[in-house]
Parts: sequence; C-alpha cells; structure tokens
Amino acid sequence: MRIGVFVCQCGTNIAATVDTEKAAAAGSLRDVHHAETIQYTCSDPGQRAIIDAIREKELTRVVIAACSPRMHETTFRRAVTRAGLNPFMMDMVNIREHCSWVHSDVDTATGKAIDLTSMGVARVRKQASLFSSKVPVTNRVLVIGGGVAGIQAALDIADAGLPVTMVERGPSIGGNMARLDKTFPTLDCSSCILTPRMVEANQHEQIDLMVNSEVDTVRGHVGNFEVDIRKKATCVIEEKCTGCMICQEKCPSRAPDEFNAGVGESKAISVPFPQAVPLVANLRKEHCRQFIRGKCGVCKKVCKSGAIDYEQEDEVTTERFGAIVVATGYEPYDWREAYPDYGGGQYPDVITSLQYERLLSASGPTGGHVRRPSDGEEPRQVVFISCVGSRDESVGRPFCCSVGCMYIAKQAILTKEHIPESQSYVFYIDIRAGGKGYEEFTRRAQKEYGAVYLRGRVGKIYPSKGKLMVMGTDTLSGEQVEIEADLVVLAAGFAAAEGAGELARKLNISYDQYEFLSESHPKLRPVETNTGGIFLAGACQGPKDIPGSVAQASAAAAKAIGLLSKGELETSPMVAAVNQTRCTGCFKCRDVCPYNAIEAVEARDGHQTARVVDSLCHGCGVCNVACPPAVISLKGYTDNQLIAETLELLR
Amino acid sequence: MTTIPKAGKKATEPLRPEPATILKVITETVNINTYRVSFDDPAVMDAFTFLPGQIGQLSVMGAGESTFAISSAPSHHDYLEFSIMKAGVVTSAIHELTAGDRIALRAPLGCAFPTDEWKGRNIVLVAGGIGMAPLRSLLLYILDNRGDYGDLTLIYGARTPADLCYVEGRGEWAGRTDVDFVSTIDAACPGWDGCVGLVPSVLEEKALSPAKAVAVTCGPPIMIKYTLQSLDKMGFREEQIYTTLERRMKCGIGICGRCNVGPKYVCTDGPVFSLSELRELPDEL
Amino acid sequence: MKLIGFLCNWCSYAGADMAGTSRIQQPGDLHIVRMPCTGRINPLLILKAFQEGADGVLVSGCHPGDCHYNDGNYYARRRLELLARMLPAFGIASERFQYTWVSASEGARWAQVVDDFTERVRSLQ
Amino acid sequence: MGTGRGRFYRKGQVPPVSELKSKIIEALDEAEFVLGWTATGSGAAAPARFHNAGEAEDAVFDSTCVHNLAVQLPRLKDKTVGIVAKSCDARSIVQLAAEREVDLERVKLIAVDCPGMIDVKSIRRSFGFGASIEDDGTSLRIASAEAEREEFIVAKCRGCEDRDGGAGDPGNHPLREKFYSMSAVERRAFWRDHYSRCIRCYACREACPMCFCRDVCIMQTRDPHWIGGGVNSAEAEMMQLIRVNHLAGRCSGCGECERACPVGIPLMLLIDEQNRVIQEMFGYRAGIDPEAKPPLLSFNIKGDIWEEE
Amino acid sequence: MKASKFIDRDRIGELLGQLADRSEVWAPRELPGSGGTVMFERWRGDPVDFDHISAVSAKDMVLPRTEVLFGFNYAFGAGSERVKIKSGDAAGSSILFGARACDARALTVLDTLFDPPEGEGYNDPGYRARRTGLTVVTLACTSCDAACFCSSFGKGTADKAGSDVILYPVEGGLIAEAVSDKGGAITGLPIFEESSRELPELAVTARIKGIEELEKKLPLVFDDLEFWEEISAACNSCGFCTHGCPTCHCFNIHDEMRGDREGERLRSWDACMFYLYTQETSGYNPRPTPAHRYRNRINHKFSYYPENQGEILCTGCGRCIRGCPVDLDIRDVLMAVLERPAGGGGPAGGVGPAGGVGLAGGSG
Repeated sequence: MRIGVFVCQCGTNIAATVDTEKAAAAGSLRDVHHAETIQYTCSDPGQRAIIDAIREKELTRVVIAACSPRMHETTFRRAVTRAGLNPFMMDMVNIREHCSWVHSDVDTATGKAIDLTSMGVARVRKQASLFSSKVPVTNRVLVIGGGVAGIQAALDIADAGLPVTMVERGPSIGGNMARLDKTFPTLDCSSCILTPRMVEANQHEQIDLMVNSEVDTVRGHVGNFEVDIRKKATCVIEEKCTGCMICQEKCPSRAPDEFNAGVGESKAISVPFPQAVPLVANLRKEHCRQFIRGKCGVCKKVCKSGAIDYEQEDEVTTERFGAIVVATGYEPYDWREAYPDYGGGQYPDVITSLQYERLLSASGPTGGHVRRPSDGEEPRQVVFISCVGSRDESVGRPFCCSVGCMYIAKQAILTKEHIPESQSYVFYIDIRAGGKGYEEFTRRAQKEYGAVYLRGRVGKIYPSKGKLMVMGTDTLSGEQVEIEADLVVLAAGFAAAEGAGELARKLNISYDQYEFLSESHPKLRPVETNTGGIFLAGACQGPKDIPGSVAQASAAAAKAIGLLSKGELETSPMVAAVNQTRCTGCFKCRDVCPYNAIEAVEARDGHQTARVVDSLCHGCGVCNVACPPAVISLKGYTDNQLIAETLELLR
Repeated sequence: MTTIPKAGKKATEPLRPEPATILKVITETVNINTYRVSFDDPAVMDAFTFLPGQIGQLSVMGAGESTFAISSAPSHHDYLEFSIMKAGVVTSAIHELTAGDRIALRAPLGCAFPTDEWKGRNIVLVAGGIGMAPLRSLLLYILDNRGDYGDLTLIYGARTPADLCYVEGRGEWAGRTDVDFVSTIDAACPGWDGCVGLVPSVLEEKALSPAKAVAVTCGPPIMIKYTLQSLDKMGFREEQIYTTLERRMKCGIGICGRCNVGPKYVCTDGPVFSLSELRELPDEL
Repeated sequence: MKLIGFLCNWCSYAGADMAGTSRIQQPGDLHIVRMPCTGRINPLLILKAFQEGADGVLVSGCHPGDCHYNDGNYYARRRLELLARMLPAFGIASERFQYTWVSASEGARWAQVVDDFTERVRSLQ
Repeated sequence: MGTGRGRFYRKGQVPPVSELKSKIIEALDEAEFVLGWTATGSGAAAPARFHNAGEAEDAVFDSTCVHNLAVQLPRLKDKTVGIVAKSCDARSIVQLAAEREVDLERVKLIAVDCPGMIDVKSIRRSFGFGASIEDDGTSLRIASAEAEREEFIVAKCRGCEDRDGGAGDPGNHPLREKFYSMSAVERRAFWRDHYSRCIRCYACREACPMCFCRDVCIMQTRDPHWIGGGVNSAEAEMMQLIRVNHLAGRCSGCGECERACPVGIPLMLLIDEQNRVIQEMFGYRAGIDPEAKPPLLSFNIKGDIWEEE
Repeated sequence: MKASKFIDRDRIGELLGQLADRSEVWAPRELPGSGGTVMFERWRGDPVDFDHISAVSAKDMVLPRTEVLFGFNYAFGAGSERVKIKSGDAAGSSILFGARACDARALTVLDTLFDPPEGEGYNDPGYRARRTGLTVVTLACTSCDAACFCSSFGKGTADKAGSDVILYPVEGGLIAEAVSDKGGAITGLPIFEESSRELPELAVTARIKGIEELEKKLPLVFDDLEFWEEISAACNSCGFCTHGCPTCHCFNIHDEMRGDREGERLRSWDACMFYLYTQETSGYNPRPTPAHRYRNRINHKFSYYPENQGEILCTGCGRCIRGCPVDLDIRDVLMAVLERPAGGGGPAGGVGPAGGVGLAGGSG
C-alpha cells in the first residue's frame, strides 16, 4: 500500500497556526510513501502536484489535509480520478475549519493537525475502491389519480416523450376541480380551464388512460416497479360506448349523483357528468334493478352500440414502470359526526362548500340557479362557517385547510352575483390569504359584495320556522350573534382520499396520522417520498390550492423525467452492503431502514439473508449499527474504518 | 505420510517467521496475484530448500498469517513464489502489498509430493483454478528433472480464459514437446481458440493409460470429485492418485489442533495425501 | 486530554465548519470524526473509545426532526440515551459522555458545546 | 403488560410430574421431540430430548431445572418441537418470536409452574459435586440434611413476579448493594478485577437464548475487528460491553449468562441494570409481547418516556 | 522414597511467604464475589483453598491464556517502512502450589507436544521456559467429588507424574514428599519438620471401565452422526470444557495492532468447540455443527491423541463436568460410545444418567 499525504497551507489560513511541515512529517506514518505541503491544494497547480505525485510515486491512496470536505471533497475526488485512482481512495482531513481557524496556539493546532492527519491515514488504509452500479430502468411512468395534479403530471411527462399510464379510481378524470364552479381569485370558470386539459390527456398519444381502475399490488423498486392494476367491471364496454346517454335517460333506477356531491339525483347507469373524460356511461350495480331484482335489461335494450355487458368482470393487468407519481387528491372532511351542534347532517339546508359549488354551477343540478335543498327557495341570508374540521383540536383536526378562507370569499361574491338582494355572513377564525392576489380578493368580498365577516366560531345551528338559527360569538365585539339563515355553507376541511393509507402501504411509502402521504424532506425533498422513484403531487400530500397542486405536479413530473432520462440509474457507491455468507437473516436492518432498501433473498445454502437494494439506499448507516454481527456495513464508513480512525487517535 | 522427510528448519522458535521482502508482484487474474519473495537474511535464503507440494505461512504483520502452497520451482534458490487469491483478511492485506514491501515467512512446512518414489513413472497433473499453484511447483520440478520421469501430461482448466494463471508459463509449456499440455475453459468464449470443456471430461478424452502412472489433482472440490471418478474409469487405483488438502491452519506444526482430518494433521502429515491414504481417514473432508 | 467527537456530516459537522468560518476559538482537545448520520454511530464505538483511553466522547447530530435521513437521529437518540444511562454501570463517569444536537447554522453554539464539554471533562482529570 | 403472556404462557399448567409426562406425550403428536429435563446421578436435573413416550418416562421437573432450554430453539428453526418452559424461559421464547427467530406455531409449549430454582452451582461448590438435592418447593434437603431453602434460591428467582409466593424487585443480585454503592471509578476497577479471570470460553454468550448470531458473533471475527483475540481483562471487558449492547431491549433476564460463567463473573449486575434502564426509558420489558416493537428498533418522534433534549 | 516432612497447617502462610520471596507463587483461592469460584491465582497472602478443586486447571502456568510471541512495529519514514520484529516475553521461575495430581499429570501430557525430547518434534520456547522454571507442589486428594474420575486411568489421586512435591493432608497439617530435586529444594526448607506420620487414606474416584478401548471404538461410530447429534444435543458449543481442561491445548495465533504502527503477534487459547475454529475463508467449514465439533473433541482426546502420542488426552479431573452449563457429562458420552453398536443403527439413545451406568462408584 502506498499512501500519499498532502498538507494544504491555504495561504496563511492554515499555515499561520499549523506548522504544515510538521503535519506533513506525520507522513512518517506506516505505508506513507510521499508527503508534501502545498500552498493551495485546491488551485490548479496544487491539484497538478497531487496528480503528479500519485503518478510518480505510484500512490494507491491519498490523504489531503486541508479545509472542510464539505468544501472540496468533490474537487479532490475528481483530481485523484484524473490520476487514475478510484475517487474514494482519497480522504480529506479538516485542518482549517476544525483546527487552524479555531485555535490560536501553534503547538495545539499543529499537534491536532498531526493527530487528524494520522487518523485520516488510518482510515484511508481501510478504504476500498467503490463503484456505482447501473440499473436499466423501465421508461414508463404510472400516475395514480386523475385530478388536476395527476393530469398535469401526466401531460408534463408525456410531453417529455415518456409513456404514461394514468389510473383513476372513478369513472372520469377531473377530480374535485371539475366540480368547482369558479376559481379564486380570478373567478375563471373552473371547467373551462380544466376540460381542455382533460381532453388533451385523453387524446395524448403517450398517455394510456385507465378509469374505474385501482392499483392492486406493487412490486419491485425504483426504475423497475411491477404494478397490478385492477379495472373494475362497469358493465359498459368502454370502446363501444359513444356517450350518447340514452341509457341514462331510459334507466328506471334512481341513484345518488356522486359528481354533484349528493345534491341532485342520477340514474344507476349514467355518464358521470356532461364533460366527463372519457365520455362513457357506467353502471352502478348497487342501484341497478337488473342486479337488485335480477330483471330489467332496459339499458341493454336501448344501447344501439351494444356496449352493455352485465357479465363483465374485473380485469387485472400487470405493467412495469420506472417511476410512480401519486396524485390521489383529497376529499372534503365528513363533518357530520364531529359537529352534532351543526345538525350532524340532519338539516338539509346545512351543506358543504363543495355542494354549494354544484348549486352555483351552471352545469349543476339547479342549472346555476341557487336554490336551497329543502324547498327549492332562493336563499336570502347565507351564512358561511369556516374551519369545519380544520384548525379544530376538539375534533382532532388541528391543521389548516389552506383554501377555506379563499373559497368562502369566492362563494360570498358569487352568491351576491347570483342573488343581488342576498346577504352573506362569514364566521371565520383568521383570514388566511397568503397567495398572490388573495388578500385583495377577500377584501373585495367584504367591501364590494358586502359580505359581513364575523370573527368567531358558531356554537349551534337549529331550525326555526323554516329558517336556520345560527348562534355564534363575535369575538371582536364580544357579543353573542344570532343570524336567521336560509342556507348555511360549511367550509369543510381537507381529508385524505379514502384508502390513501392502504395505497401508501402498497407503495411502501409513509403517511401521517391523517393519511396524508409523507414527503421525504419537508424543505428539500418536498415531492419525493422515502421510497425511491415514487413522487407526490397535489393534495394527497396535504391541503393545497390549485396552483400549488399544479406546481407540485410539474415538479413531480420533472423528478420522474429526470430519474428516467438516462435510461439507467446510477446508484450511489456509498451504500450499505451485506456479507451474505455471514448474515443470519434476523432482518433488524430491515426493521430500521428509513428507505425500505433491504430485501430478503435466499442464500446459496437456502437460508434467508438480507440484501441491500443499492438504488434505494441513501447511505445513512442506521442498519449497520442495528446488525448485531455487523455483517451489513456502510461502504466508506465501515466499522473497521471508524475503529481504525478512533484507535489511531488514542494510540 | 510419505517417504519424504520433513523439510525445513529445526526452529528454536517455530512460530516466529523470518523477515522477507516482496521482490515482484505478478497479476494473474482479477483476484489472484503471484508474489515473488525472498528472505532478508542471505544465510536463511541460501540454506532454504523445499520440495513441491510443501507450504508456507505468509505473514503481514498486523493482519496475521495465512497458509499457501509454494508455487515456484524448487530449483530457484534466490526466491520463492506464492499465488494468492484475495478472499479474507490476510489475503486482502497481501493484495495491498507492492514490490519492496516487507512481509514475513515460515516455510517450508508440511510434506511434499513423493517425487522420489515416482521416478520412472508417467505423471498426469490435473489442475483447476488456483489449484494450479502447488502443481506448478511440481511441474517445474519435473521439468527440471525431466529425465527422471516418463510421459508428462498437464490438464489445467478454469472458468474463463481470464481465470487462467501463469500466462508466461503456459506459453512456454505449450511450446515444449516433452510435456503434453492442455489448457481448457468451461464454456466457449470469443478470443479463445483452445480446448473447451470441463477438466474431468478433457481428462477422459486423453484416455491415458494407468500403467506406470501417477495422477495428481488439485482444484475446487467439485472438480476433484469428478476428476477422481474419471481417473477411476480410466483404471487408476487409489494409491496412484494424489492430491493436496486445504484446511484452516494456524501453527503449521501440528499442535494448534484445527487442521486435523481424523488423527492426521494436514499441516504436518499433509497437505499431500494419496487417495488411498485419504480413504483411511474419517469422512470429515 | 483526548476527546473524540462523532459528528453527523449534514448538521453538526457543518455547524463545526461554521464555527471555524466564524473563527470562534475553541479548546484543542476535541478531534472530530465525520459520520454520515448519528444513526451510523455504534454505541460500541464510543465504548471502545473509552476502553482505549479516550477522556471524553461527544456526539452531535441534526436536531430531532431535521435528520438528513429522516429517522437516523431518532434511532440515535434512543441508543445514545441508553448508553449515557449505562456508562456509570460500566464504570465510566457519565460526565465523560455527551450527546447533543447542533444544526449547520449554530456555529456559536457548537463552540459553546465544545467549550463546556472540554471543561467538564477537564474538571474530572 | 402486553398480550403475549396471556396467549402463550399460562401459569400453573403442569404441576405433577405424571401430568408433565402426559403433556410431553401429547406434544409429541406434532413435535419431533420435546426439550425437557431428565434426572441424573449428580444431584440435579440435566437437559434432555424426548422423542417418544418411552423416553418421556424419564422426564422430570423440579427446582434444579434451572437451564433455559429456549437457547436451543433458534438452531431448531426448521423443526416442530415441544419445550418444557418455566415462565422466564417462556419470556425468552416470546422474545425470540418477536424477533422472528422462533415460529410460535412450531413450538409446542409445555408451561410449568416454577417454585423458584435452587442454586445448584453454589450447592455444588459448598457440598461437592454430586451432593443430593431434594426439594419439594417448600423444604430443601441437601446431602440428606435440612437446608434453609430461601438461602439457596437463585438470585433471579427472588425477584420473580411469576414465582409462587415470590415478590420483590427484579434483579436481586447478591452483589447489588455493593455495586450500587460504588463510584464509577470503583466500578471500573471492580469489573477489571472480575474480568481478569475470564477465560473467554463464551459460555455466557452460548447460554444466552438471544445470542443467536453465535457462529458469526463480532466477539470473534476480524472483519469487523471490534475486539482483539487475546484472553485478558481488557478484551473480556469489551466482550461484555458487546454482549450488553446487543442485548439492549431484548434480554428477559433469565440469568443464564451468569449461571453459565464457569469463573463466577457477576454478569447479571450489568444485565439487570440495563433491563432496569430500558424499562425506565421505554416502559418496555422484553419477552412479554411477541408483537411488540423492540425499543431500539423503533422510535417515537415525540412521547418517549424520558425527557427529550 | 525420600524421608517425609511435615508442616503445620498454621505455618502454610509463612511457607508461601518464603516461597514468594524467591519466585511467583500461584495457589488456589476462593475469589470474593464470584459465587464461590476457586481459581489458581498469584498468591498475595490470601488463604489457600485446600478443599475444592479449581474451576479452571492450572495449565496457564505453562500455556498462558494469551502470550506474546513477538512484537513488531512499522518504522517511521515515508517510503522506508520496515517491519521490526522484537522478541516476546521471557518467563521467570514460578511455583504452582496446591495443584492436584490430575493437574500435575496433565503437564507431562503437554510436555509431549510442547517440549518433546530432542528430535521428536518442535520445542516451544515459551512453554519450555515456563515449564523449566516451574515447580509443582501437588496436594494429594483425601476426598473427591462425584465428578472426579482420575482413577479411570489407573493413576491414583496422589500420582506423582508431573509433580515436584506431593502434599498429603493430615490432622493438623500437611505431610510433604519431594518427588524431584526441585521439590527437594522446597521440602528442605527449615520450616518443614521431619516426620514419620502415616500417610492418610487417599480418595478413590469413580472409574470408567474400558476407557482405553475407546481408541479403537471411536472410529467405528465416527460416521454415526445421528448418534453424535443426540449426544451433543444440549451442548451450546461454548468452550468451557476445553478452556477448563488441563490437557486441552488448542490455540489461536493472531495479530493485534495498537494504533496503526505497532502491534503484537499473540498466541491465545482457542477451542475446538468454536465454529470459527475451523471456518475457512471460502465459507466452507469441515466441522459446521456442534455435533461435528463434539465428535472431534471426543475423538481427539480418546482416539487420535492416543493413536499419535500413546496416551489419553484426559486426566479425569472432572472440570468439564462440574463447569458444563448444560450438565453434559463426558463420562456418559464415553459410556454411550462404548455401548453404541459399531456402524450405528439402533435408537440414538441419548445420554444416560450421570454417575450411573458403567461407572464404578468412588469413595471419599
């Protein structure tokens, strides 16, 4: 073994307090065949001197005592690579930030620099050449969820030339945004801006759209996932259905209108909404006479294209993907159980904002005329209550929904526009209007549209003579307020989409107590998950408005595109590795791994052993410590290296 | 086990190695190097003799000692060679060494091939992989004393051409008329125009006569197993077949206990055993 | 005195760099060993350091919740707290060991930690 | 405590020996053999395996059956076996199950009511190897003479909550008071002195049901090289540090390490202390619940019992 | 026979003090806080335990648990590194006081391997130095316990092999008989008085009948792995039986570094019961299970060693029986081997009750 030691003077930054010649003489260590001081190791001549010495003295390992490795480790790794060494055969010792700059006494600083250099030599002696390995990837991305985030991610990825499969659980893509009437703060028509994107997604050559479909199982890992997708039987042959809606017209079985959030009614066989993509009918067996009574067959009879098939069964297909974008969105918090004082759902005229959106929408069940559900009357006094199921510790929902304040303002404005003689009251906790143009928007609702904002929570709602009495406290005036309302709109908070936790378990990603999916790092890795190759977009990760969802979707798309752009994955060489002949298969490593990077494989003698999936390992080394026989070790930070480094100091 | 007396020094400190220096490192394969070493003390080097089949304990101070067959010719009096595969702690340390680095050595240890007994006989050497190391020493010995022996055949196989050691030697042996040398690899591969096939089947194809012959085999266990079957088919009797055993060793002088097969110690009674001797031993190979 | 510090690369090592960049003077007894994460620090390494004569061992990592690897310092916290409580039974004064959390921006705090720890161990000598 | 014991260990299932034998025979329906004890001529019972009804005739259970037979289970992973177990042994089995080293479906447990074990080792040292030990759970006769039973109860049984009539703190080590009264410096000297007689036979490790890495244990490997190969006080100290560290949150305090130690090193002082600390920190006791998450393989972001920094 | 001497029990401390002035004295003592463990320790004035057999044999007087074979260091100077080997420890003279006949006789067994007559093998310098400097003062056994079985070898509990002095405990003191000149130098000390007392009645231990037959019988059951598996089923594969044994002598040779520059090559006790003992780098292990290793241990002691060296590698001290954590009694194993039909077959049978089958009872 031939080790070279280079001690940087860093001008006088180091040399002023560390006698670098002495520190280099610590190059009088075992196997050190070359030692020198260099004025600036990181400079071109400095690097050249290192490279020359490696070549001339046939050095096989190098220790550079200079500044912090956080500063120049990459520089010197590249330099030794140019000299023909493996980049990891270089180790840096920090004698500037940790030594010369923090000690003024020359003897102290020099002694410490010598110790640190010897420790570096002891450590580099145990270093092995490290190589990254390359894994070919599947150039296809799975997008789970067809809301605005999913659509955006799919389009961005597809536009980059990568094939995408978009899986949507419901009968149409569009998600919650398709239900909205207008969007704040611009009051754009929601479906006007969304529908073209939905159509584009459906028609895009690179996008394979699968509605009525769910992810069954996920195997494999980053670059190469294998996913079983279940397409649920809808009794309608998608390719044959023209979306003519004649079946819906003739169907004798009534059913709730899911798209309209329960306000209004639909049929057992129906096209979910007029702008649905794909425009295909689907049959809900639980409401269908054919299935309940075993006799009907009307739709089959009236369908001219023969698209009805009562025998249809679920279909499971298996596809391979290189990356997965999860965009499963949210659903409005089901407030009914938690708020008995608001009637717990007993009063028909206490509705959620999403239901109100449908009443405001021209494509809604009332054709855009605001009519209250109980008697179809136009409401005059409308009360909005914010933070129902948000920011409310008492019901276990402490977080902010981040959009309630905004859409209440929007709905107050729209109410006034629809019914000029109406009066809106808004009960709020705080007004959170942090976006561009948001604050101005809430002001407009008050100033221009006369909405009365009352700060405080509503304590009780009770019916009285065909009206709803809303009792609350105005905490600003300290007075009890009682308002006689025709309609009460609750700004229900965000809840994770149903089954989000289950999906997360299938994907092996983590989620919080509310089943919102967890990003890998709240600041620096906000769209990644802890499982490599799986990215988050939109409200599945936490409450978000539309631009936030779209932005995150594009970010997730960029991550997926970046991941697959080279056609293969280069894994970090400083990952953990298992000595399989000695592994006892206790899997404590797997128990602690934050990245699910450990898998079980069968050793040659048939016993189960652990194996590290290089492409998933981030190199934290938690497993190394958890392994009692230490057969899993973190390359570059092996036990033997750390022991040697420690003992050299204490020798 | 053999008629060859124990070679080696009558050490006053049998566990204390002699300092030695690496003269040259020859890269054989991706994980096998041959190390040419000589004792630092000229008197020790001068007095040093060994016979093929004997072994040495090579030390890297701080890493420890490990046992290797001497792979050079006994006729070289100024150095000896070991071909070493990188596998454990000591061999990894050895693989870090370069020419001029210092090591220490206890050699020779163990018993040699009974080359005196074999005089006048035909010799068949069958080697696989790193198992060529002891047989190379034997081959070179026979070539140095060519007149003492009859026909000489060497079959040397490895998985791929890149796994064959001794590229120089192979060139020379192939060019000689007094040795029938076949090198073979397990499966055809581009750039290899030599013999392809597993060692035992290549051996069988040779159809050598067992009369007046001795077969010596060394290599991976699975190769030895099938080579023995082939030799049996060819009519070789157990006492005509020799091999060398490998065992974890420490003292090399028959005391520390770990290398025994039944009552025999591989380090002192072996490593060379005839098949008939092995058959006498308990089945704990 | 020989003090050894095991620091995670992402927070505390950077915090120590920060102290250096800010030229905050510290006693020279502590020698820093860079670790990827406090989760990589084996309590046995600390015990071995004591066994081989270290006068003190200091461990520092990212504040809980800020781990570069999400969970590493949560595991470390349990391991290190257990070690701290066991040291007296092994016969090592608990003053000789400390674990703490220093972020990349807490250069001054790092210098203070080094000062305090060095003084604490020195007072035992 | 957790649900494990209720599911797995029920107290007082098999008091009389005749019943024990029939339980063993019953277990043999499915089990290849049953791990239990047989009488010997040396005054105390020894571990044995019973393959059939005939062999089961030799089965005994008495207060000399101190061995924790669970130590054998990890190496019998591929077999269905029966095992006669005291409550502390059962805790080891539960902990092995929690670590997936034992499949509870394949272990036929024969739980026995434990009267508190007699310290055979100390009797043999005082009365000679082979001295007869007669004990019915209430009165003890050694070498045919009356003896004070409580005096000869194994230390760990004194504090055992599962022993009939037993009460007190866990970990009633005879040296406990002395140990806790020492300063750290004195303790180091105390240990160095005890460790100086370690012969490095690894009996402590091999007797431990949780040390199932045995063949690849870092006490003996050179890669990684945590510990030198010498037999001396310093290496013995490192050995015990390794052992204690590896047993954190996994040890049920069966005491086999100290019992197995042929040179009488009071290993349970460290083990007891660690078990106490683990309970104090995490409210966790190993071997109670096979579903429980071991404390060092899991974490709480908030809500750990000790004060977070 | 030399004239016998006598020393009053009360003056033994004084005697040891005189001996300790001349050399290191090792004697058995009960260690405080060890649950009554008796071990040989350097005598520093503590009372000697005459009543119990030590937990571990006295073999580390000649084969220390760890000894330095030599030290080395990598010299300073870039590019001019040198391995410098320096010699190991030199041994002084020492006295082993209160050994038993089984301990003393074991030394003669070890001599065969480590210090054989010229030309019959290697002389181990460390062993030779310690052995030459060692005086063995043996205590004859007037009582024994159920684990003792030295009488199996036809040697008494006052067998003189390996001893320099034999002490016989009698009323009020010890009768001392010098066996060698080295011993004579001790019994010649004025603290001893001339004596014509009667020697006490010596203990007779249990016996294994036909222990010599094992050499031929063991090879016949070698392949009967099922038998060995049953026999060793409870064995945890620890190394107490070998480390406590006065005749087991397996060792490991290993290098230990102190820092990066200097280190030592050590020889330490090793045990054939350890998995890693025979583990090869390739991962292959010829003795992978406790059964394989137990079989080798028994064969080595009672077949291989007798075949190679002409004597059984066991002196019947019983330490492996007393100290076994799982109460595995080697005598039961040996009896089972003798009873086992050659070539296997029949039920594996397990180990019978100790102190029973085939053992002639002892007295004392």
